[in-house]
Amino acid sequence: MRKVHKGATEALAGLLRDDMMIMCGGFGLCGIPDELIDAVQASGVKGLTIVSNNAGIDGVGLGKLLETRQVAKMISSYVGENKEFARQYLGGELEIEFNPQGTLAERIRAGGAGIPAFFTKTGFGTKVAEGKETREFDGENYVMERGLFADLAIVHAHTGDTEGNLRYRMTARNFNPMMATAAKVTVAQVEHLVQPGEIDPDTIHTPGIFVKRIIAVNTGEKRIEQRTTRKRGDATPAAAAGGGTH
Amino acid sequence: MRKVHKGATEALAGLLRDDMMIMCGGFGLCGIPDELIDAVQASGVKGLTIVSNNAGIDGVGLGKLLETRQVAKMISSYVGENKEFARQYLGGELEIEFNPQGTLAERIRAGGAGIPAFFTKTGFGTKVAEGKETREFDGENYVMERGLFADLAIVHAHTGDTEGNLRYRMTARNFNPMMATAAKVTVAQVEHLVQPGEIDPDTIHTPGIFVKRIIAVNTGEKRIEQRTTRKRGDATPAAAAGGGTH
Amino acid sequence: MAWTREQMAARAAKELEDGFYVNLGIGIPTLVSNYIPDGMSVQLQSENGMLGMGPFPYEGEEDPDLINAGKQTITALPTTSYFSSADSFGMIRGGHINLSILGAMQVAQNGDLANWMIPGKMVKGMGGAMDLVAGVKRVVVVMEHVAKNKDGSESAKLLKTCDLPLTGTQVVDLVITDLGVFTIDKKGDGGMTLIELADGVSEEDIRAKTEGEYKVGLK
Amino acid sequence: MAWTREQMAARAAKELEDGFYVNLGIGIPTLVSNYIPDGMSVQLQSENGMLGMGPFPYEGEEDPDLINAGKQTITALPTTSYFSSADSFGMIRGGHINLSILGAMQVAQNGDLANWMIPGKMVKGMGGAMDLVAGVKRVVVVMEHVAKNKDGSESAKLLKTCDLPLTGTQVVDLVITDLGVFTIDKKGDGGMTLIELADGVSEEDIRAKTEGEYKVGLK
Repeated sequence: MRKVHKGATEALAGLLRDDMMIMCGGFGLCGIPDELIDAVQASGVKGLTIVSNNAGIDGVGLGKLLETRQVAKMISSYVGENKEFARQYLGGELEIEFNPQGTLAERIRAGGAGIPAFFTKTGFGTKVAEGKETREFDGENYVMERGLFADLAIVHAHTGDTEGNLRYRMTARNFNPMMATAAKVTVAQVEHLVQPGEIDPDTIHTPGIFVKRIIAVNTGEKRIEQRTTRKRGDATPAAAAGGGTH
Repeated sequence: MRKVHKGATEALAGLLRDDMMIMCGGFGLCGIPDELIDAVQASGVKGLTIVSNNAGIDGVGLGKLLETRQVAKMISSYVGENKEFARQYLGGELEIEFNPQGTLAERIRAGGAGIPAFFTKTGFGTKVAEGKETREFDGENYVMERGLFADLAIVHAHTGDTEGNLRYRMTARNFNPMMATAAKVTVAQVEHLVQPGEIDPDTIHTPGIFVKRIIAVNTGEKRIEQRTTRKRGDATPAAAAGGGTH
Repeated sequence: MAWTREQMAARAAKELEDGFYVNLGIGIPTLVSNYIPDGMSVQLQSENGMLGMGPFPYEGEEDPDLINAGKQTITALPTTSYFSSADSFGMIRGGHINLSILGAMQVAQNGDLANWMIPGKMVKGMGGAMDLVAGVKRVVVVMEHVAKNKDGSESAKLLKTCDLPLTGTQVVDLVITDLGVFTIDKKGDGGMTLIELADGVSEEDIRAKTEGEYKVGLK
Repeated sequence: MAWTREQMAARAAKELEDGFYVNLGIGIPTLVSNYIPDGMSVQLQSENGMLGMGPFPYEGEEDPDLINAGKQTITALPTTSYFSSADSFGMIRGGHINLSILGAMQVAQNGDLANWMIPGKMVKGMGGAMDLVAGVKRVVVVMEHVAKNKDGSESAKLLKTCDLPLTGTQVVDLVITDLGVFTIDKKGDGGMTLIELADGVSEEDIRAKTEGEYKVGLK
């Protein structure tokens, strides 16, 4: 039970300072640690470097930290759909380092797994490779990318036990598992806090060793960024919905 | 259902040839694809390079392929407890490339994930680093290791569906998930073959994309390498059993 | 005359094969899922961490935890599996996805692709596009043959060399436009070849709107 | 007089702290689990893919799918999680395990460790030992102070330089032998320091059986 905290503010106590690097799980608004983001906002820390695939939308998720100018730099793969972000970025107030989404995911995974650098085909011959070492292996060209390790990771899971074991739900998993491994301290918010043994140990996505503090959150209604539906009785429902590269 | 085959021989039909590289899941005798190994033995292919953490024991698991001299080289981390192995190795009939266990696991994971090379602290300054590139990152020394990708991977899972989605059980997971990703063709044997949808999609360890062929096996009694027990009513049962580095 | 968006999607669907695992980009590529032939098993990957993507949900059945890479609500299928972003891009980078169909701003005759930024405009990021084009076995671009500029003029999109920042070098295998279909020998020196004409389109129509060099090998 | 195996294990257990995640090697390190103080939460990792390792099973309750890294049948606990070998060694290499307690053939005064091969003898492999010593935050060696040779003579195991092939360079933080306890400043130039004597052992006894140089800083 030592890992369990009462709320987001208490769970982050002593962990926040200006100019730190924070990893923040989620893809779009799916699987974001919203209450922990709120607590970071309330703390007033600034000059943050945020590692997150996206930057939230105006007034939601990381969009909140942007509104209060607490972010100095984002390391992300896609930051569309956010006017405040665009304003600060175009005004030179905010630095952004774009990483291809898979490179970002792998850099985080590498950071957590003690791998300081690895090679990937992704981005060879593009702006992403500028200033980076490139190398040929077996006739193919690769770029060297570095592992990422943060001061703090904040993640969201569906279920967690008091030992810190976590299980994610559907596509809300996304960046959360790697980020949980790639920071000095990881704080998790979970929708369902249970006792050890209640999660089938074969189905735990993040072993408790990675989670230092955990809180239960009251999810209420989760936000949906793009509500897309089909009508009942559609003659030819799409075989599948479209993807994207965001 | 196109992935489902009737038995191990049929599942390996057309996939075996002399001098190929085969990855074989399992740790000790735990989670080994025994029926598929038997079918490789029966096929008579030889000159094999086998990537497997261990080499089985005499007459069990990969020990069978050693008895019939079908293996030219092993890439492993620990090969104790196998007299036939020792005999062939000391007699110069068998080549062995020892990899630290974590390096072996990561090389396989890298091969499956399109990463041709990565850096690790493991083995720096030891025989393992001889002939390999070393490099300093942030004041620490690392060795460059290459990804591994085989012609064929044979793996064992507890449950699989006809789409090839797999779930492993307890420590029988071990090397199986990475190996399933790191070969041109992966063939899985499963104890329970079910229909798509019967495995909770949040708990699938190996997505079906990695599995080309699948068979149901009749496990019968699985072998135990080191049967260790405690007596009921032990005054002070060990808080936990010992580990090891095999 | 030229192909409609639907016709382009239908043409792209001919690149599908039974048992394929496919990643579809946003826009026209999304429509390809409507043209998967009956009886053909094709599993769609969504790079945010899902294989076996189902159709949009019925109204009222949207699940905030179940979205695709375009952040749209979707549904699961019996074949579905979920995984992390690292595992998803391991799958992509490792060459396990058979086919990626995506849009483009420009394609060069050597297979270079540009689809993520226009200098001087707000850059939103490349998302997973660079990983997809570098990692997926076969890359099919579906796009309008020319770009329409604000002043009403047209700019070629099939070029000798892309002038926009690249998403990937030598990555495109096939280009489907509203006017026709081109193959590209991306790893060799075979260049670009026009293999099909859209309904009512002549080779001269295409020649006038294509800056890149190509051979003609109509099927 | 000297410490027994049980006493050495009990001494090693003093290195445990509440909330620690620990990997124990085979032999004496295994016994350390018997000395975890009541009320202290310590989770044991088994590098074949398990956190929260429980005791040996009761007779008749062995499960072939549940073994430790020594291939012994074990049991699970309510805290248990299972994972792949890649994830297990990611955990180890990434520095997430607080403490590794393992045996050694030789330790040098700079923290070099040798415990996996003897030239001329059948080499069984390093297993996970190289990963553990390189990756775990703190490495404690528990071993006999000297090796007993077949002819009855003794060889020092705490050396200026290891002559056996190394498992890791500058990796050992603490050495517990049957005669005493030494700290090693593995990343700095503080060298090796004798900090404790076993019951009935004198500093002279240790001096006679130690080849490596050390300072004396008895607590």
